[in-house]
Amino acid sequence: QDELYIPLVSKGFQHQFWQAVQAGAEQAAAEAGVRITFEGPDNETMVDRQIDMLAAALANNPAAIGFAALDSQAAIPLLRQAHEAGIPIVAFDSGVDSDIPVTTATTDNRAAAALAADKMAELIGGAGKVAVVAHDQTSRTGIDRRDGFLDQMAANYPDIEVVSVQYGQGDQLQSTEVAKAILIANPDLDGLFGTNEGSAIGVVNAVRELGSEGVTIIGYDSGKAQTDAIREGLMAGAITQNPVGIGYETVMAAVKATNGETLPAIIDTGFYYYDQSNIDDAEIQAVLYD
Amino acid sequence: MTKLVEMSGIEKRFPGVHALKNVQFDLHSGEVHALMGENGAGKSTLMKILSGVYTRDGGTVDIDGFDTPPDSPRAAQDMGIGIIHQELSLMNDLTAAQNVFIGREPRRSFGRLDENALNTQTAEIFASMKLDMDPRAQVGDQTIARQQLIEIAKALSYKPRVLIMDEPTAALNDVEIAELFEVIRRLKADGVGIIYISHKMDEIKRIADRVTVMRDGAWIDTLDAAQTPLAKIIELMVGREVKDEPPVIPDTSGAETALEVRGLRRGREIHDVSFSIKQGEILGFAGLMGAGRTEVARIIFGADPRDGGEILVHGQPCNIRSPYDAVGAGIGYLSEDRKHFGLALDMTVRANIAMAAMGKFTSKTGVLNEAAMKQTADGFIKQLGIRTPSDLQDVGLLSGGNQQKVVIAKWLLRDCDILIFDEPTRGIDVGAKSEIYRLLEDLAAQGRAIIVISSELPEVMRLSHRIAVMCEGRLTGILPGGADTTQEQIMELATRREAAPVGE
Amino acid sequence: MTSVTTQPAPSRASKILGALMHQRLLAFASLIVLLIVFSLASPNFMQTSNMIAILQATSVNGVLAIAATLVIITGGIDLSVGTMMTFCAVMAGVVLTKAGLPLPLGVVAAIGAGAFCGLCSGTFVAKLKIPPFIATLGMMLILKGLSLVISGTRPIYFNDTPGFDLISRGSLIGEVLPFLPIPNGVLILFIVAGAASYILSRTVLGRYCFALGSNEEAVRLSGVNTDRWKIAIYALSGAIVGIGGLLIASRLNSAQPALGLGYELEAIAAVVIGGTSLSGGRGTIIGTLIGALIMAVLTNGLRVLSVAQEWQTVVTGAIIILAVYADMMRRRKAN
Amino acid sequence: MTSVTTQPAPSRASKILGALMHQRLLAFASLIVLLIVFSLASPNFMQTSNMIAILQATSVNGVLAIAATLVIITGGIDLSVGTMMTFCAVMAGVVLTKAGLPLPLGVVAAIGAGAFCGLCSGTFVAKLKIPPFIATLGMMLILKGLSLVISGTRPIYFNDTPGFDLISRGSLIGEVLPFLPIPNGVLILFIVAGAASYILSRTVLGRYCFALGSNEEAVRLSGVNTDRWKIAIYALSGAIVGIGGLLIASRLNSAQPALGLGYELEAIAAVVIGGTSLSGGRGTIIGTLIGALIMAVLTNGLRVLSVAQEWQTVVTGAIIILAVYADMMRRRKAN
Ligand SMILES: Nc1ncnc2c1ncn2[C@@H]1O[C@H](COP(=O)(O)OP(=O)(O)OP(=O)(O)O)[C@@H](O)[C@H]1O
Ligand SMILES: Nc1ncnc2c1ncn2[C@@H]1O[C@H](COP(=O)(O)OP(=O)(O)OP(=O)(O)O)[C@@H](O)[C@H]1O
Ligand SMILES: O[C@@H]1[C@@H](O)[C@H](O)OC[C@H]1O
Ligand SMILES: [Mg+2]
Ligand SMILES: [Mg+2]
Repeated sequence: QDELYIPLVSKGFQHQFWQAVQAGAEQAAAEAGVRITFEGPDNETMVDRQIDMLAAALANNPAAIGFAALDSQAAIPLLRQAHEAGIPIVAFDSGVDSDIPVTTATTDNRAAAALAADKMAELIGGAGKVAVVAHDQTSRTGIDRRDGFLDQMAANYPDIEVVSVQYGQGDQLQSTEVAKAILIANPDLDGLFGTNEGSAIGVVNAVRELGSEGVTIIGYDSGKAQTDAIREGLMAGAITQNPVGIGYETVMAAVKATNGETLPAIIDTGFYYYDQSNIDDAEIQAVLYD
Repeated sequence: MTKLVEMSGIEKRFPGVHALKNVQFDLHSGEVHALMGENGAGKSTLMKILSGVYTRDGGTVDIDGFDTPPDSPRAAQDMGIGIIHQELSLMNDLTAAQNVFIGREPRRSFGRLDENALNTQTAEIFASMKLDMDPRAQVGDQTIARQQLIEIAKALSYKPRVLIMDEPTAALNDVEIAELFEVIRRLKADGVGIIYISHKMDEIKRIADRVTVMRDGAWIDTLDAAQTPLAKIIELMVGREVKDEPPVIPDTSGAETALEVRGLRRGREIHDVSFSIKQGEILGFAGLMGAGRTEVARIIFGADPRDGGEILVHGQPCNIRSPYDAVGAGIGYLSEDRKHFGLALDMTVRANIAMAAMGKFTSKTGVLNEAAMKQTADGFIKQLGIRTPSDLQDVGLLSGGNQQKVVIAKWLLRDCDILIFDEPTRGIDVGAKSEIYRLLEDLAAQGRAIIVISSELPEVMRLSHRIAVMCEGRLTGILPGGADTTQEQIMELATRREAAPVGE
Repeated sequence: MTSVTTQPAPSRASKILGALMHQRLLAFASLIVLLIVFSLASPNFMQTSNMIAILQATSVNGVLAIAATLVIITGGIDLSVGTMMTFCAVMAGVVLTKAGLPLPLGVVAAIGAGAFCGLCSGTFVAKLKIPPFIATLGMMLILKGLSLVISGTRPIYFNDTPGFDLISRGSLIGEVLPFLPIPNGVLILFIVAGAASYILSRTVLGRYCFALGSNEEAVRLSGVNTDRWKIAIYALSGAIVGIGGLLIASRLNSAQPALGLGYELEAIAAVVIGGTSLSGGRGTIIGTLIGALIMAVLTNGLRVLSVAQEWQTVVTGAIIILAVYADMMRRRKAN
Repeated sequence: MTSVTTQPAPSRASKILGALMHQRLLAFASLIVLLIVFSLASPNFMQTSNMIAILQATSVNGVLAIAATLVIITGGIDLSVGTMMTFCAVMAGVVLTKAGLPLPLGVVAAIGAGAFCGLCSGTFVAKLKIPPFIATLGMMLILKGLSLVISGTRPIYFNDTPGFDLISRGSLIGEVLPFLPIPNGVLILFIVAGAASYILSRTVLGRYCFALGSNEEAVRLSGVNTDRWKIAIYALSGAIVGIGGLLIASRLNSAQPALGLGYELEAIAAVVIGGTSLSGGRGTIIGTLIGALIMAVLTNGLRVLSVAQEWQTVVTGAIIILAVYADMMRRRKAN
């Protein structure tokens, strides 16, 4: 029992994104010689299930906890309990509205989605109709990416009209059907933004199945289907975060916290826009996963 | 004597069936008015109209003291009309007492139940019927006969002015029937009017004051019971004279043994039952309610597991562990409970008849030959006089007796070497009964071994070449068939509580 | 089929207790086995704090499962318990946070909203003769959507309603017995269970639950207004779901409008693991409680053991099948 | 209760067609009404490309619903169709991508895996007497976990199996009739529907499906080996789920191991909307197809109209209830 135990409670575990976070975390764990576990609920609505996971994590007397809150307020009593027990909390992915976490390793999703909007505007020539296939209506990342994109469009591109925002739960098949319906309802659509891996692939599938032409697709995250689509030219480009980095930094920060080191309030793990031109750059390759 | 009920010009149609045509019926207080007719004549339908289950398509119903006829079961109850339905309609998961008082539970404040009152009051009713049953007993665990008695208790608990009994004794034994008649006499004396439906002809003479005969949905005649000979009633019902001659008992001493059972045991129900039956023989099983005849049959058929004993078919030991094994060994079993164990009620007549003999209609690739199935079904419909608009009618929509005929057809078609019939004529009219007796005799004549379990002693005596009698899970004796064996001899064995050496 | 397990013994408390001991002790078996196995496997499992965490994790699902039990005993099914719970939480949020009314009114709003939703489902089933599966599937979707509409697709926080979080998180017991800090949520679960059990075994409403599930037509032919009773049962079930809504809202100190989908299956699973038959007519609240506890212990135990999450799922599936199989065997033997 | 709709007409093709026309035309009513309403509401709705999109959206759910129909007619339920579909897709992935075997073996692997899973569920239900709800709930979880384990929690792509995506996306019909580019996925759906319909109405297996659902004990006491038939039906249903797995894998050109949860409810909903009774004994494949189409049209139509997501859900719930209500009315009138 000498080995430090650091459980990570995330927002999910089946998505490739979370698998990449887990991979980064495991890498750090190996380097630092600590034991980690990685867990998350089936989908991002299950706030109370995540709380149960946090409670089970606390039961195992951890040295520190990594936590990606589905709802930051809901978890506060448990976080307080951990705090009182002297267990440091490292927030990752999205922050927690509280001063309990010693640091937060995250992507600025709003800024990232705004970048996607800029790229979209550039590619369709600053005017036209676009639509969004988002992964979730209520989760933090879903809201931030949707609003980051919409706000940027509204603020800077008056000639671009966002004709529809619909949600496919990040499920590839559902997102495909959603994107198809949008394409059919808007035959003159110029661009589609998919806010995570499943949504982006759904958009690609829809365009492929309908044989639509002249639609600029911007995605989010990576994964083989998405990188393939970019190489093929079907997808113009995508935002990628640095999930491996998020996982890695989270565990490293947790280890430091147990050693009493002070940490910066935010560890920005960054995001990148990638397309055919830079997809093979080392810097980009390092943050892609498939 | 007040006139409690007056129905006239009653009409009722179902899809494809004109069930009631201009029917009339009336009932006085303090009388037992028997309603007779073949299976499917419309008796139950008429009674369902009177008790608010069905709405009539035409005609008038006058209930003494009320302006309008009942339009729901509840309304009928409020008018003092109680009914014991032909098909049991109990809640199997509830206790006897809970069933009896459903809808009228003794309550305390805030909808709380007074379970004690419920049980005591039920116990009182049971006692008045001389029925020995725990009010807390689960209904689903009871035999059909005992469920029937619970239904009767339920109807009595309403203290009705008009009591409709639709084949209350179909599942009962002589002893219980006698008790029931005692209850009926008391009710009569209290001025209750009773409508009595039964296919057991002798009962009419015993309790009916008047008899109304129906045929094909029409009223035929209303007669004084005491003054009309049974033969006349039967003729009015069937439209022809029914002759039923007891057969000559064949000599099967030289025949091969078809089935032998040795030392059959199961839990506390069945103890050391041994008997054998030869090809061409009809072995009747008599006994009081709960004697264990059904249980023996179910064990032989593999429907229930056995704790001990051997079953030999044609001299070969046979390890029967499921009905599938039994049928494979050439044993068929017609259950006493057609609704639960005999029929798929929402399937067609055709599908039900073919159910046990599907192999006959299946090609190598598993495709069904519907044409052949239809032909077969039509054949049985004709032979057994099953009253149905077509072989594609759902069995659940047939009258009770006609449903029973479908089950019989199913087993006739399967053509087993050894056939066990448990209450085969339950709810079957006189005319069809003699047809079924004839069929059973034909089967025996073809060399099949037939076991008939029946609560009707005359039926057992009429059919059996030998009569096995059971009491409390033991086989207490086997008597020869024919005119020499008396009811008293059978009853003596049926009540012999100690195991006696089996004389064979 | 055993009769004894399905209908609670009808007489005095001692008798009930005796019967429980006798019949349910063995049904507890799977639960006990799980507890022992996990205790042996991890020293951290059998801590007071973890036991309390398990109980608390049971509270919401347990309350929903109790609500579902009532409907299932009538032979119906309720797919809407999950999203109805959320809807009730949102209604409490509207009353307390948006309208700023006092706490008791929020409680009334949640329970009332549940009762009303149940009334609607019940009416669809009883009067319009829509199969319960469809009626409650429709309700599930309608309520899911309405929760989002009413809340404006964002959580409603109860920060301005002091004491709201104590409904589930406070500990009345802990104030009296400091060594037993059982949260109120758990207390409420047991109170609801006790009340539901009482209603099922001792009142007319309970009687008709079983009767309807056993043979609805027979009940109708006995002159009972089956429609009215059925609607009442669905409404009661809805009110209990409303309590579940309060519990989850209090636990999360917010009404999360997107939550709830998938909770119905878990609730129904607890009911069926607890021995209630989906074809109606038989069932007990205590069984449902045990079913909910089995699920919570399983989930928590596998987590405490740090079993990889994909294997957690496999093991949970296998153990659910095994637990029910063991229960079937026990009952068959008992006969 | 009507008898006519439940048991497929047993004689010649023309008769069947006649009966279909007669009985089902009206059941189509809700579907037709929906189509008309959406066409009027949006000019983009009634395009060939959108009709094909709707059909394609029906294909996976339709196939799963057909599989579920068989089990539901026996009086069972199958909660595992969604994750079993995924499991079959993963098995195809293992055979084709990881082992690099030729395409037909991948097809066999998916269908075989489904049949095997069905066989397991069927055995749990028939031999171990575990209620179908629990047996298939357990299978649902087991298969969900196993899909993740086997795939290593990552999608398996079929890029190295040329032609795999054509299973669902290619169009054999389109090659012959260029103006009718109906994707193979839809063709497969209709072939599966035709085959299942034939099996149900014309073969012993189908007959026992209905018989088991109608009165299993009576069938057993007719000397039928009910266990064996039940297992066979679950296995057949599983094999059909395997086809569903192929369809979705081909459409996504990958096996997504995390997909599948929630698909079971949608499939069962299609079955029940299509008039199959959850208590068994009655049901038709054509009804299920219509049910699946109603759901797909509804979803697609509301999306084409760009109705806000939360209202989409509300409207879907309400229309499901309404459609079934209309169908109940029609049937009651028909009697
Ligand atoms: N709900 C129904 N739908 C269609 N046909 C029906 C229905 N109920 C009864 N019938 C038909 O009406 C006729 C009369 O049936 P009824 O049950 O009244 O006969 P019964 O005289 O009681 O016969 P039994 O002696 O066999 O009980 C029968 O042909 C029966 O098939
Ligand atoms: N009066 C009773 N009291 C208790 N148990 C009974 C009674 N009657 C039947 N049983 C139950 O049924 C078992 C045997 O009944 P079974 O149905 O085999 O008898 P049966 O001779 O066919 O009589 P029945 O005329 O009722 O069909 C008994 O061992 C018992 O379990
Ligand atoms: O895929 C999503 C990922 O991109 C985001 O960062 O977190 C939520 C996930 O669903
Ligand atoms: Mg009758
Ligand atoms: Mg008997």
